Amino acid sequence: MSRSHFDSGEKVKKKLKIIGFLCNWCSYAGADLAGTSRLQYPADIRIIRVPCSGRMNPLLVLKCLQEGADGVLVSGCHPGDCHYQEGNYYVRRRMLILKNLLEYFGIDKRRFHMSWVSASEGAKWADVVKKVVEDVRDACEEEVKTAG
Amino acid sequence: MDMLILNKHELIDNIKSLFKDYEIVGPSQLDGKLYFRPVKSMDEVVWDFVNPVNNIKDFFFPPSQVLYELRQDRIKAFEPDTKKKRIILFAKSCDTRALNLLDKLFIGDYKDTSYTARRETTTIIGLSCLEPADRCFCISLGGGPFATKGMDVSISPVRKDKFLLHILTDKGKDIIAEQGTRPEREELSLTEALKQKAEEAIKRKINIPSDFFEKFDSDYWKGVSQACIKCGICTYLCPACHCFDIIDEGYFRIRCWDTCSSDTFTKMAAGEDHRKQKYKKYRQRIYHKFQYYKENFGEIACVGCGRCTTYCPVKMDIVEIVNNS
Amino acid sequence: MNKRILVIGGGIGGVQAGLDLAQMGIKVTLVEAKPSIGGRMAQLDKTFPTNDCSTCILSPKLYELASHPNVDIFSYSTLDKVDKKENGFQARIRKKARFVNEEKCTACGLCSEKCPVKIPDLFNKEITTTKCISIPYAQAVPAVYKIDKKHCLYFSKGKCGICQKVCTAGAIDYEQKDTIETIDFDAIIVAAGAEEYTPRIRPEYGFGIYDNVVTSIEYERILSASGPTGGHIIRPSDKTAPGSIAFIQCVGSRDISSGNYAYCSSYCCMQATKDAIITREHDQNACSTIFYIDIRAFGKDFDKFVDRAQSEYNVKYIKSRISEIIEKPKTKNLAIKYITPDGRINTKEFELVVLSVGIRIPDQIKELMTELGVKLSEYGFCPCDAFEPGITNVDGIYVCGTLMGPMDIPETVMSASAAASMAARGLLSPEISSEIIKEKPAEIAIEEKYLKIGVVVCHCGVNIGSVVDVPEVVKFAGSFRNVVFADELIYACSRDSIKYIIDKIKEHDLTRFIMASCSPRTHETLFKSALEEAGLNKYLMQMTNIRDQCSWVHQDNHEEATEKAKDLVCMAVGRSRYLQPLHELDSEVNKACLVIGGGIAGMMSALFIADNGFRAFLVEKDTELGGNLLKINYTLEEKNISWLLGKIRERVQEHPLIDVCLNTEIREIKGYVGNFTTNLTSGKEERNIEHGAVIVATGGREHETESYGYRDESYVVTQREFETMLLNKNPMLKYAHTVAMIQCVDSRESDKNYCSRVCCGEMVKNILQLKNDYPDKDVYVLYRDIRTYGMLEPYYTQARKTGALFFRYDIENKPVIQKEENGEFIITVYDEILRRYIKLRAQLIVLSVGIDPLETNDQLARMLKVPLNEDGFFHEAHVKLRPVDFATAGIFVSGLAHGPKYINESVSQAIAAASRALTIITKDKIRSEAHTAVINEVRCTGCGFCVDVCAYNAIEIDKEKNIAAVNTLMCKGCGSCAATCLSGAVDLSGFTNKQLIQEFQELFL
Amino acid sequence: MRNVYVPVPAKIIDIKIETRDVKTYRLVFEYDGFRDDFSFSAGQFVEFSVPAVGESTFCIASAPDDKGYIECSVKKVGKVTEAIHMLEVDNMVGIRGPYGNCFPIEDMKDKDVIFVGGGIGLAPLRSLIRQVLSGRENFKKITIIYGALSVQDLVYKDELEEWQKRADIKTVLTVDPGGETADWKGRIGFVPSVLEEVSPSGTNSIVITCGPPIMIKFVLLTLDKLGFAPEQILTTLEMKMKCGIGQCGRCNVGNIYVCKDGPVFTYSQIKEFIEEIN
Amino acid sequence: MIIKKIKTTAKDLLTDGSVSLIIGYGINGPGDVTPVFIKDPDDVEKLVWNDQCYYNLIRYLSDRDFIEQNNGSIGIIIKGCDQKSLKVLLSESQVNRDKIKVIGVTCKGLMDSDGNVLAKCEACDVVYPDKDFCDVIIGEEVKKKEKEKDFSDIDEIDSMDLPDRKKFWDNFFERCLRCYACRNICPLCYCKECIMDQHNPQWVLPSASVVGNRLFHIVRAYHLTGRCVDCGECERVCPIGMPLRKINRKIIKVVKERFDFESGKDQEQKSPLTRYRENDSEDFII
Repeated sequence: MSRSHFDSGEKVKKKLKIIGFLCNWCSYAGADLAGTSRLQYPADIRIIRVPCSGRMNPLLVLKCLQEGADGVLVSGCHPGDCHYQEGNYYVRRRMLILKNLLEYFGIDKRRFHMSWVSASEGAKWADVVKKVVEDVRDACEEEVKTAG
Repeated sequence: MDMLILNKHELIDNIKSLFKDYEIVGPSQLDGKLYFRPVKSMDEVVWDFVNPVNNIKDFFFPPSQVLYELRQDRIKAFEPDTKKKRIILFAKSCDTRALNLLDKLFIGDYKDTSYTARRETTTIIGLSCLEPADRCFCISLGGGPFATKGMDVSISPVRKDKFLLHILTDKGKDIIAEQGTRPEREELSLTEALKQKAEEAIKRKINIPSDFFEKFDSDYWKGVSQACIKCGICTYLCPACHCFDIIDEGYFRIRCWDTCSSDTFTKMAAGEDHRKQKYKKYRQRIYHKFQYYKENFGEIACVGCGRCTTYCPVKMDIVEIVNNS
Repeated sequence: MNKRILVIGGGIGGVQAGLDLAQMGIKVTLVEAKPSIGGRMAQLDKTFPTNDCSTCILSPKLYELASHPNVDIFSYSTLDKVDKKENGFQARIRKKARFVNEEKCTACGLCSEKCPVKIPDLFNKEITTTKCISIPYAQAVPAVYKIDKKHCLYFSKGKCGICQKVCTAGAIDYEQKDTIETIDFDAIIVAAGAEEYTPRIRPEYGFGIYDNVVTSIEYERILSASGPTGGHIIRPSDKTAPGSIAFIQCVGSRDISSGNYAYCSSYCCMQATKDAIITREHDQNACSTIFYIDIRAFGKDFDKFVDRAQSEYNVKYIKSRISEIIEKPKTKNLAIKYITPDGRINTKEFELVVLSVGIRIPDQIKELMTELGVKLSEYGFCPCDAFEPGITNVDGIYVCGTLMGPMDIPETVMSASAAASMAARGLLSPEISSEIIKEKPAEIAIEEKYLKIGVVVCHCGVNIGSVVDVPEVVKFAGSFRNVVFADELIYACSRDSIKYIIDKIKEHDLTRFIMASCSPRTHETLFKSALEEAGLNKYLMQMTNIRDQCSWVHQDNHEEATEKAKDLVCMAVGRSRYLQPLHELDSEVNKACLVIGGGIAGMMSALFIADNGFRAFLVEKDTELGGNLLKINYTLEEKNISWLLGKIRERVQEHPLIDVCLNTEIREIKGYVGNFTTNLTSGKEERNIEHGAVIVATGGREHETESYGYRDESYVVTQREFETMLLNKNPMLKYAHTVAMIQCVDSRESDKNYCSRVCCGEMVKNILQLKNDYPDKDVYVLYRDIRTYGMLEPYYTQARKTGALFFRYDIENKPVIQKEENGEFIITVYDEILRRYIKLRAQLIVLSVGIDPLETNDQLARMLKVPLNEDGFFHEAHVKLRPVDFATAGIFVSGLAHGPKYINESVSQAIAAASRALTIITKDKIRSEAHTAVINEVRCTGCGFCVDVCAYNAIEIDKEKNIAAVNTLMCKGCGSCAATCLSGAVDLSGFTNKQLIQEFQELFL
Repeated sequence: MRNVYVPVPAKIIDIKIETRDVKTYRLVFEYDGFRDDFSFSAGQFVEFSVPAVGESTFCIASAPDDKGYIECSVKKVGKVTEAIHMLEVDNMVGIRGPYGNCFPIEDMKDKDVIFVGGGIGLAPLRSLIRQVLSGRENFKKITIIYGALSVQDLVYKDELEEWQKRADIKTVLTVDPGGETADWKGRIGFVPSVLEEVSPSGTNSIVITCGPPIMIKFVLLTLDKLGFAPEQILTTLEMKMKCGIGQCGRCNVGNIYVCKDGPVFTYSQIKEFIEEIN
Repeated sequence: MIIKKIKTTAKDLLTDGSVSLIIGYGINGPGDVTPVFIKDPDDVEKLVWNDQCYYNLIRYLSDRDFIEQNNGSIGIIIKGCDQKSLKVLLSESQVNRDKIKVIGVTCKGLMDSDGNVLAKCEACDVVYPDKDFCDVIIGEEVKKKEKEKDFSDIDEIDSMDLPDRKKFWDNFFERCLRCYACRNICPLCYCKECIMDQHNPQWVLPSASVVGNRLFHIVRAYHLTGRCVDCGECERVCPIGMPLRKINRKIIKVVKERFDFESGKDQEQKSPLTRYRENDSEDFII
């Protein structure tokens, strides 16, 4: 771990390490479906399965960025679809605050994303990954540029 | 050793010439507050000031420093980069005296290499206090606004734009050019008058009661510590406080300041804590300074700079608390 | 206990019935003709009125069923013969040859990828093609491929055989034959479902003629993200996004011109509304128009859904029957000719037309029913008595779902649950526990062992191996601290491999195990059982998905895929170090159920609990059982309600297992699933009862209106009062030559914005009775929409035939009543056809006032910590799939407490609630989840945030210590509490902060 | 000049599972010079480093005569100990030390020596016991009283057995009531009461005790009853330490630093500050 | 006038035994206003009331050590702004309302050392504490000023370019000593073991460094979501002068705009993080 990782890498790496926290019931299943459908997307994402997106404490996201992840994605069921009734509603609020704070302190908001992907949205999952990877890469490049 | 009388511009020129070979640290404004911090030119340096927020211990015993990197296959020690020597400009007598206190600990039975290296490669130019602050009480602890202990060179004003330089060590000699004039009796007495005026301005005195040691178990401490919020301001801004923690951040082992007022200071892994209550923590700080340090090193670990009172979030006054104990 | 029930049909009805029975401890054999279970719900994109993703909510149920040890699924199977035997049946089940070995197929899909033959995709309604060897849809259960023999080159031409060549699992078996099993059953539940109407027989709709006319089910597939168009709404002719879409309602419903479809299919209005909303969500510019006769938004929260469609999604509703659809040759757009309410003919052009097709019973099911000896109605459905929904004329055969008549998902689920407890009667006993105890080796205490991790990387044939450099990953895995064993396997899920894994765990004294292979969603259970076999706690296994989420999605980049697989293994190693053995907690179950409310719902719930051999406490605050039914004399189907009610009351009161507590109020309910204690007070008497489940059947009440002068005028009455007048031949009727009925009084507007569902039927019932008794009297009906859904529609038609006149009014233009000096009423109403105000004269006005929730619901809801919806009715756990459950375990709802409904629906839901309660109280012990919230008492401050976010009421603040306490039995392990806690005092076992952190930290260290 | 905070690398050559939460690690220094020169006295401790986790203090449980290696017994309580428990043979760790004072073995000579230990508190005693046993002739009666929560929680089971077999030492083992197994042959009872039963003589004797605070508290009361003077009682204090060299300030009690001036104290020394640390 | 009433009230409460302790304002040795804790009715003369009484004394009500030491009934002198913190504490069941007597005092605004009215007082909307909330009210009733919340200071930072904003904050993070005065002075930071002090897992780098400090301040702010009442104590005590209110107010702004929530209004309020609306804004979600 580098002490400056949270401030982005020194140089833009060819491959990024983006951590995706996926809820077991929708997004993880959606990501599985992308696989079964053989949809191709960039290999920069590493998935961690959580029971519900509502399990996600903003601290986990922050810790992840601090440890050196280039970006973080949290993905859950669409509003109303939560397997645990309402977990995704709460996490939506928490992550909104987090996103605002990150941005306020000058962290590029493109490093942290949240998405709703249902079990039948394999294609959406592939698109989400593409977008997130692109965003994180842009954010990294921009930071290197401004850092000189 | 040597004494010199210099005009302000001569003094400035002398210091300016040092920028090339030295990193200069001096009192300088930042966001409306005064700090000792590295300066690029003399324009940044403030001449008339009381104690800045931080004190010069930061440059010997920094808030956090990497000690070494420890991996399965290697250990790599980190020593401070002392290739470029450092000059601390306009240190006040209280801060420099505190360094002498820290020396006893860090260059004692176990020599702290990074502290020692920084100490050896830093030259301290002190500046006398003309107008001490309301909360200063250095005299009662054996110091004074014009004291020179711990300085390599001391600067005292004679009159406007004219200074008396006292070169106290070889390190001091190295950085002050042969110039100016020798002080005359009149100039010395002018300085002496300023010194007396400054000393008179210090009204506060710490007065350790004779039964201070016996007071340890008194309920007094529970009462006076009530307002304390257990933050680290008094210890972190204190020039003589030196407690620290050793932690790992990734593979780096880091030494960082710690404070006896914190909840984690004496708490063990399993949760026991022999100094859990607030009054015990607060009492520890006072006794460590005024009793234990004296017993172990012969001196009280307080120099009377008044920072702890000034910056205390709830304005606990150490003088009052010790005096009334 | 060797009781076994046959469930015919693997749609949501069959699945629910199967699950309920299995959970009661009864063995279930489920036979499904299609290659996979899931039925029609699997084809839907979303569900109304919450727009939940259909697959998301269905899949867990399918997996749950498939993995339940009491359940055997025979997919792609048919019934050859069913014989009635003494105390049961014997069935011959034909398992048709798939030409793929179910045991060996890993569903890797390589065969399908390589298969050269394309055939129409039936699952996707032939909009697209699939391969000759295929699986219906990605999440299909069972995930086993099947060869379509008719199109297969191997079978037709004797050459090809590609699938066999590429299948590394050796699963292709061209020699496979149909197999036949003969099994004895105690009862049969037929949940065979229905099929959609094929509009080919109605050429005026242009279906099958014009490209851009599709059925609603085809449109569902087009909308589906995993459908043939990948979730892009495109029309068939030119694959462009249609900007204007017309939905045509009642195609094959309320229609006798093309067959016997006089009934209403019930769900199509809402389906069209839902599809129109989703369409708009996909494309902000798309405009949908729904051509309807009546908008039948009669369900809970349906009206609000329709309101939103209009106000937020720009969906237009046109009340009209369409006369013709004509295709514009160039654009392939469709011109719809329709009759406006005022009788003019209008034409409007659309880019896509969706026909909302109704349902009907297919011939093969009719044949099956005939074979079983079950009588069907003239429409092909299986009619049931109001008080015996699901019971057929054949003893031991029960029906549920759309076979009983058109219904949507929640009603199907309710009827399925109800069928379960009806079929289970006589098979259960409190002495026999329904929980499954599996013999397994004693568990090794890992605290006294070294931390040793084993890693197995699976090739999955070529699925992983051809993309990811498996040996490289194995080598990498072996380099980690604590990893003492790393190996690769071709198919880790094969029987031999599982045995190998067990051996290796024992040989190397492993205390953690990592499986790098496919998705834990499908295979975790299998590998977990291997750990159990080896004596390790099954939660010491960590799976990482290097197939579905790695090799399959990075096929073109072997290097990156390998790197990613290595990272994933690295993460799994990090996490596995912190895995701890977990144990489900057992708690004794009190084998009794409390039923709150002594109306028909409560009585039926209690009766079915007791009929199945379990104790029920029936608590009624009044002095007499019966509730609202005491005031109802007859219904459309049943002529003598009070006689039937009397019979039921008698049975309830005399049942030895039912403890009827009249004149009793509930003071307090404490406890949790399996262990409730309730304090009852009756006058000055007070007592505590103990029970394992609660059914809320408190009912509702007739709305008290102040509108239309009801308060002051004796000749303004409610439908219920009118019914009594008819029965008593009330002399007031003599003076009333003309009766005017006003529907939707106070309903479907501002503060009571829901439909009471039953008033239209009540109105029809009373018209028929009135006209029967007094044929000369005139009847006017002022209505907004006539909602005689399902099998009530023919009665409505009949009512119209009696000569009753129907006038539609608009909410903005409600009828106005004036009383003349002679006591007559003049009703002014705006007539849409004449486009002017008309005046009607009547001597008696009958108001349809609808149903209100009880005011006391709020108090009970707080006592039980269950929610109410905004109208004040109890809010079930899930509108579609858990219609009688609350989120809080062990508490169920039925009848009017849940929302307005007809008697037969209340009864069905009540029996369903009994069924759900039985799944709990049939067990000796109830088992908690393994992953549950854990409170660190040293850190907890008692702020109560966790309590507020727990959807299951599993956390309480211990008042004395002011810290939170988790009721492990109620906790479902979602982790919301852990994420909300600011002090880091709550953690979720199995997904602890440390485990999650270690998972990514290992990667960056 | 050597940086005092930098540990030297040591390799784990053996791990022994003592109980469900205690493991004993045998460490060998990597640098040849250090391996040969490292010497310590019983009672001293080392700072044990795990890369990327942190440092923790452990007394050396092996005897000064056990050349070539040292042993530390680690009870899993916190972050560092949890990480240590995940280490395996051949892993590298960092060691600083030895630090602190030691048991005054010279003062014990020609006296009765009584060891009273509880739980993991046997670890520092073990070092001394081994040393005393290797010069058995210099001491008079030797008594070892050791107890734990349960049979499972007794550490160094092999050595306990060995000591029990020896005729020249009296070894009394006990477990807390309820902690016994069916085949337990030792006593059942808390250490202080067993001590009272054994009732060693307070003349020309010295007691070394170590264990959980609650045990120490009652052992001291019992010893007082048995006529032991505070100077005759030695104990080793456990306290949160970081630097180990009397600088970081956290083990400061009164004018002493437990790490530097301790951890071995006589009861008469501790009496001065016992109030504060309890 | 006010001080006289404060003293007599305090004396009465102590004398009749309805409280055993009064927390109020007094003067320390060098003449600064400091919190005082009065048990003896004769000591009420130590109480003062002036424009330097900025301390939010509610802090002591959530100090476990303090409450353990003073387990009787406590009388506390509060300003209108302080009552908001008390309401939050009550809503989180951290204070036993029955064991405290709230003495509300009208506050005309506080001054900084240069004699300027504090920024938070400029925007004050609770000059006069709630009558039905306090047990005793001292001072004239002042009409409630309904003010539109002014977040122009926050908008100013929001409008900066990302790198500038980062620089702006990093300038402070470089100096932050992690003395935790901001945390410890906060009446709402009452955790038994702060997440910053937890080491297993270690959430945030514990030493003073830009990365760790930034994270600390993000977490601190997040933990005040829907709770911070903008009493400004953290900013006042920060030795390096970090504009902490600008962080807190950002959160207050977001919570107000997105969740339509204001903290400290009512003691029955539930944190916005434990509530939701189905149509909460989700413009940030893919």
